Amino acid sequence: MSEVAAKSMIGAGIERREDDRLLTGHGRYLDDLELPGALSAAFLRSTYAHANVLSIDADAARELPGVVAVFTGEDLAEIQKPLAPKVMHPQLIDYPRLPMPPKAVHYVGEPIAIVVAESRYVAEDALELIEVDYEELPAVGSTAAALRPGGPMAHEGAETNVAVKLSQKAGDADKAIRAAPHTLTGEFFVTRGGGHSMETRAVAARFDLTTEQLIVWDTTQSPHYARQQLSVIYGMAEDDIRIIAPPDVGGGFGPKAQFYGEEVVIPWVAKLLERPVKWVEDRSENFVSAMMERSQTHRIEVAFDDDGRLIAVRDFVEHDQGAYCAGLQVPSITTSTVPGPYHVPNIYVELLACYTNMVPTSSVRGAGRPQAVFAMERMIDRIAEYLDLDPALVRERNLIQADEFPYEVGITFRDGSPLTYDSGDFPALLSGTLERLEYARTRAWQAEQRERGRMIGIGLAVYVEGCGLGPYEGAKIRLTNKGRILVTLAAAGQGQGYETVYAQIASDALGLNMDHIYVTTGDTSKIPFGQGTFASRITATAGPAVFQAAQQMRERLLDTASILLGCHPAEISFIGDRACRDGDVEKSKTLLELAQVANVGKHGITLPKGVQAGLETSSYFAPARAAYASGAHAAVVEVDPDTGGITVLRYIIGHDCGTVINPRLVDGQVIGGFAHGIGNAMYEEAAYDSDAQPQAASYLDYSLVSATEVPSVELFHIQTPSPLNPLGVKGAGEGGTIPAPAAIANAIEDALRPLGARINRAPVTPARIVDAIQDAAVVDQPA
Amino acid sequence: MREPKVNIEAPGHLISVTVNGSTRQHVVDDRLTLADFLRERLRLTGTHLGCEHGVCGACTVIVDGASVRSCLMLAVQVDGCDVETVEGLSGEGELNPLQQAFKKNYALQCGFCTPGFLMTLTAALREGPIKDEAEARDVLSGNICRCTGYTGLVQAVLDASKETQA
Amino acid sequence: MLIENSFQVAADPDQVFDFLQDANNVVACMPGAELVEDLGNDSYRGKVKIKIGPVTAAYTGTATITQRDAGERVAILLAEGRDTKGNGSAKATATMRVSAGADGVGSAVLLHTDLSVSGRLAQFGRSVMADVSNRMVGEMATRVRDTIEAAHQVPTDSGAATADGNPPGAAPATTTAPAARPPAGDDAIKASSIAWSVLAGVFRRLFARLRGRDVSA
Amino acid sequence: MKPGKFVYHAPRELDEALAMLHEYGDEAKVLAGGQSLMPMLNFRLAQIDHLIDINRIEAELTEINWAADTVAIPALVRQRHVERSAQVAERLPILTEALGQVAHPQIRNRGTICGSLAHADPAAELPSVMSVLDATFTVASARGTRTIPVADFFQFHLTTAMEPDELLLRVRINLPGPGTLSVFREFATRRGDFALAGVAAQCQLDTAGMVTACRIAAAGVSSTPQRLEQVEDMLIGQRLADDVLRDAESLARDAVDPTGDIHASAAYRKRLTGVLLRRALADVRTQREVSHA
Repeated sequence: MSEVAAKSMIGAGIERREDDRLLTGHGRYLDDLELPGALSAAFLRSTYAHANVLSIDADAARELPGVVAVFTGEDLAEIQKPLAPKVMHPQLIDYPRLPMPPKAVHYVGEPIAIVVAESRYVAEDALELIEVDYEELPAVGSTAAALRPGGPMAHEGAETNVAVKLSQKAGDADKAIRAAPHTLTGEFFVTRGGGHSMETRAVAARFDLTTEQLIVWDTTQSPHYARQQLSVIYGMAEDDIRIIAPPDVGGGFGPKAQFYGEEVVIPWVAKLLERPVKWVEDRSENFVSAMMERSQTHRIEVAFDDDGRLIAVRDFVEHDQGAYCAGLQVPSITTSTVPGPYHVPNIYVELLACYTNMVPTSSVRGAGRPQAVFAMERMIDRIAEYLDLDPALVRERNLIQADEFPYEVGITFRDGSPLTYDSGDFPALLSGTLERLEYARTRAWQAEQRERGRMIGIGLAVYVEGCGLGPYEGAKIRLTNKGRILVTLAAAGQGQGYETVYAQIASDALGLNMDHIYVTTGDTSKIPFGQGTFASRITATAGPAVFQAAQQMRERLLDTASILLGCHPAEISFIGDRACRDGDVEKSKTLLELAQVANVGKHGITLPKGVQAGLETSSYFAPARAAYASGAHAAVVEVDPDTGGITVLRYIIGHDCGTVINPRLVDGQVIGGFAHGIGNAMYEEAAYDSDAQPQAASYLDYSLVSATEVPSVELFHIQTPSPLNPLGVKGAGEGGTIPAPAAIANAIEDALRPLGARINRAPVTPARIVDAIQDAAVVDQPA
Repeated sequence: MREPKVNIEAPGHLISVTVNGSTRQHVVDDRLTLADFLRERLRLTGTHLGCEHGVCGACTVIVDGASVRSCLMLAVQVDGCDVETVEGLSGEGELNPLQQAFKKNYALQCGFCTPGFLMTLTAALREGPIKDEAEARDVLSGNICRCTGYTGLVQAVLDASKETQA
Repeated sequence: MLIENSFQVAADPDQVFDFLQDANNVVACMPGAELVEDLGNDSYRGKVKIKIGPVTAAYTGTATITQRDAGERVAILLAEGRDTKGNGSAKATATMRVSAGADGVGSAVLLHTDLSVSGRLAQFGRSVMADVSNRMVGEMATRVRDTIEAAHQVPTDSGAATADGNPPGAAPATTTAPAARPPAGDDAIKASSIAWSVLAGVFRRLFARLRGRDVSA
Repeated sequence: MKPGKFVYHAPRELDEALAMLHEYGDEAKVLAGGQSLMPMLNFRLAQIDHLIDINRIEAELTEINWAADTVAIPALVRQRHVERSAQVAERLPILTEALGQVAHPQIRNRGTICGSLAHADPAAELPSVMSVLDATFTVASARGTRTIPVADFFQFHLTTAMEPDELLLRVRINLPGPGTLSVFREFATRRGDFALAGVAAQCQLDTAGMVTACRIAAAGVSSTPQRLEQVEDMLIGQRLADDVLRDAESLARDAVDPTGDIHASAAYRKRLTGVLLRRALADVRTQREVSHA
């Protein structure tokens, strides 16, 4: 234990507190919980993408020994209430997403019955005995099919598959495009992809008959949101529902931030059966029921002058909302991400969110941003090609400059505030990236290699990421009766190292060594209000909340100690766990002693004069608006034109997330996000066929990247602190992901430039590269 | 013409297996997987199930010295075998050199895949040193991590290799 | 998924068309398939078992001849079936057209099948399913030809497979499907499908009782 | 993803296993390494009533048997064991090379050579390698044993010439003579994945560098491994010059008729087969240059 109070833990790359238990097999994930007498649940899921459910015969399943109960949607009619979209729009045509719909199914994987049994093995046996009589209906397997005139409707009786049209406007893009000296159009498609946390979703619940309280363990990223939803659906008081996100959750990446039917059904069934019930989604289910994202088509037009300066951007987007609208956060973020780090005087973005008969979509690491960046950054490269300019130069000419902040883009962000970049230095990010790449030399080397027949390409992508969203996040700090500082967060972690990071922040604000501070998260009974971990928001919301609550706690501790030591608070400082007068350990009170006085007290005895009872503080931090992180990526790739094989030779990331609390953890977030981005760029594709049947429902068909696919990354940070919070922090979890598909696709198209092959789709796979080369060859042939 | 054969009565199988050095005897059902046996029956919950089809590697354990997917073996198959799981890696509460290398290099975030990586690497490092980054990536390629991007893992392998071969 | 298949039969087109009009005949030629019940109105209840190595799927359902035109010798069959373990379904629309064979000798049969599969088999290896469907149709075509030719005892020059001494079912000479497998495999499919010859519901309950005696794991 | 119910059997004697197979036939499956069967059971794609685990059979099924000019790999030899065998690397380098590309070490630690062959996945590495090695398969049943040449063994996706009551006892390979050169080339999306296409080639070259014998097989482009006989015929009597390689490439491309899927179009797989063959033959040429250097 250090004898000197830490000076600054913010910025220190210290080891994580979580690691010892995780490295020894003593993590506490949901499926590890001891729940004596717990039953196992399994869901029967629709095998049709769109069908009416005429009848369900579960008699045989109920008779199977070991089966405790089988419920269909109709059996649980009382909880068949719509799971509301998280982000709404007044014009949204909404179809109720029911926990377990009794009448009709709208995607393969939608739950229609639940078996509760003594073991998961038996529960799965019983699923095979349930007979469902479906009336198959035509299904919508893509946004193109959704928008095809006269095509099938994802919901019976609908007049359109368009859920809502969102648009953004600044200036007059139509007029500017008409008048511009040059315009280019492009059409880009990004396919569906998933979160694929290594731990799947899971819910366990127990109804306490004595207190009539429902305890729900849930791998959710948003425990308070889940509680609020359950309270509405069950008609129970929030205080009678306790949601606990287990101490260890095996990754989230977005899908676990959503609210699902299973989360409604499991606790209710536990209540009905008066037995604990546990459901752990298996990977098969995860493939067809956890929300996905990404699928968008962009038809983008850019107008620019002779120097490549942007005059206008007009982008028409088709967004795959899936079978139901779980929220409009993703399409909304897409529309505001298009202009990126550039001066764009005239902007028009129009997005059609379309219903399809596929798993509903919602945020997955990156959340609507990678698609917008893909469209915009690809067009910047096309402008450079058209004008025969260097793509780095075109970017430089268009970047918003460091002295222009706060910068108003002229459109609106998804948090409802005007899209206003708070801080940043985009030119420094780009030039830093180019410097590390030794850009001029690399371009020369590329040309030289091209002469020798090697297809080398360089791709750049610059982006701005809205993050740190509101409305607020909270923290409570208490001096425990054992003399330790307990920081309680509403947010639930999924492996980001909250126990370490928030102790670091609290340590700085308290002026106390981290050894005396510990952190708990994700339990609605420990802190009344919270929002959840999503949109790279926690550091920028919970961070300041912890910081402020810790500052208050420091004052309280100093006040208490100064009264007991008979001095002014300013004379107190901490040495170890001692509050010392004038730095003298002989004249000090330990934290335990302070707790004894102010918290424990002496039974019936008046507190010392001036001492305030109860050393507890709390703070809820509500940012004025979103913060904006930013970054620049550069990729150098080699393409084998024969096989389409792609080798990433170098990858450089310049990243700015404001103040860095723990550089090691931020690096981990960025590089981890980058691996996901590499997956989106070259591997991951949640393919569906035209009947909306999933085609990639196992890891044999859905390619997650392993260590051999992820290249080494050269990462650097610049720090432009956000003025929107006292720590100056922004989000870090998605910046590695967002521009990676764009940078890789730009690099591949650059490599193929002598062949004129076009890359218009992510992921870029070897087969698509070779097919694109063939297409280019056909086009080039004289008529 | 034959009636379909179905399980008339499954009496279960008595198995005796050494797990992390101690011998355990259990009656197991025919179809119980090794992973579920370790997790549910022995309550060694450090072995995780990530995909149950042999791709993600989270359930990797060591059986008779070889790293294997415990989701692709039956409990009854390890009768008489020596099984090692993540819980057996460090005695006396001290992290072993491999575990320390993981911690030092930030080779884990959510920790769910970590036990599988540790067991894969434990078996691999017993066979000899892992010399360079390419070899490290190859050894790691049978396990999936969704959080770290593998950079820390690669460094941890190289560090641990140096440490254990020293 | 579209499967196109054509084959020559050394028999008169009307005879061939008549043969194909009888569902019993068709089903007898389809590997792993059997009729369970005649529902009247050209509608039948039946089952099909598919076995690809360890992967098995059994479908029960109905087949209906939805359209027939004796003049044009065209018939359309709609078959819909559900996996007996609830793991999905299959639906096929098969259009059969019988015309005079090349040079006016025998008949040419054109089979156009539109198959859609849902559920687990659809999710695992659509391309394998395409090969399997092709193979099934190809095998059926071979058997149809062999059966008709055997019945009409016409020595054939188009039915090379039966003429060259290969066992029936092997190497159909003129179908576009991949080579069918020798009789061992066919028998395996058949044996299994016979074993499944109990009405689905009854079977399931029996299954449940037998399997359910021991609850463990 | 828990397997359906089955009765597990662990016979100690081969005869016992064969008797069980005889009794249960189609309702039984043999469990060797289980690395293909177990995922299918977990997905409930495969549902069986009897699982016959041959790992406890005390007969000599775990050792590679070397003879003067043949080698036999019995049913329980793990892939990892073969991969690491110095003798295999020396006498059958193509097998070592191909095994290094089969999934991942954890899978190869359990997976057996014979199990992979009996599983007969046409996209897998080993069936095409056995095709060029002209392997013979010894299958046993209560009715006796018989041998099946590789050309007849693989019948369709996951389907072999084995009857339901038969077990693949061993695969026997004639050891290539001196001067035989071989290559296995595949292209997969990720390390350890099933290949989008693969090519196994084995050639004998005379002192002048002329091809005197050769066998070539493609993986992943048909419902079985596909011998490319047209290419073999063309190569005989030729030197492996660049134009010959290009001819071989285009012949191979035209010889295969793969199915397109979500991973790659049929056209791509055709091209890839040609490219892989050209590169395999170039490797053969390089091997020869090295050995004659």
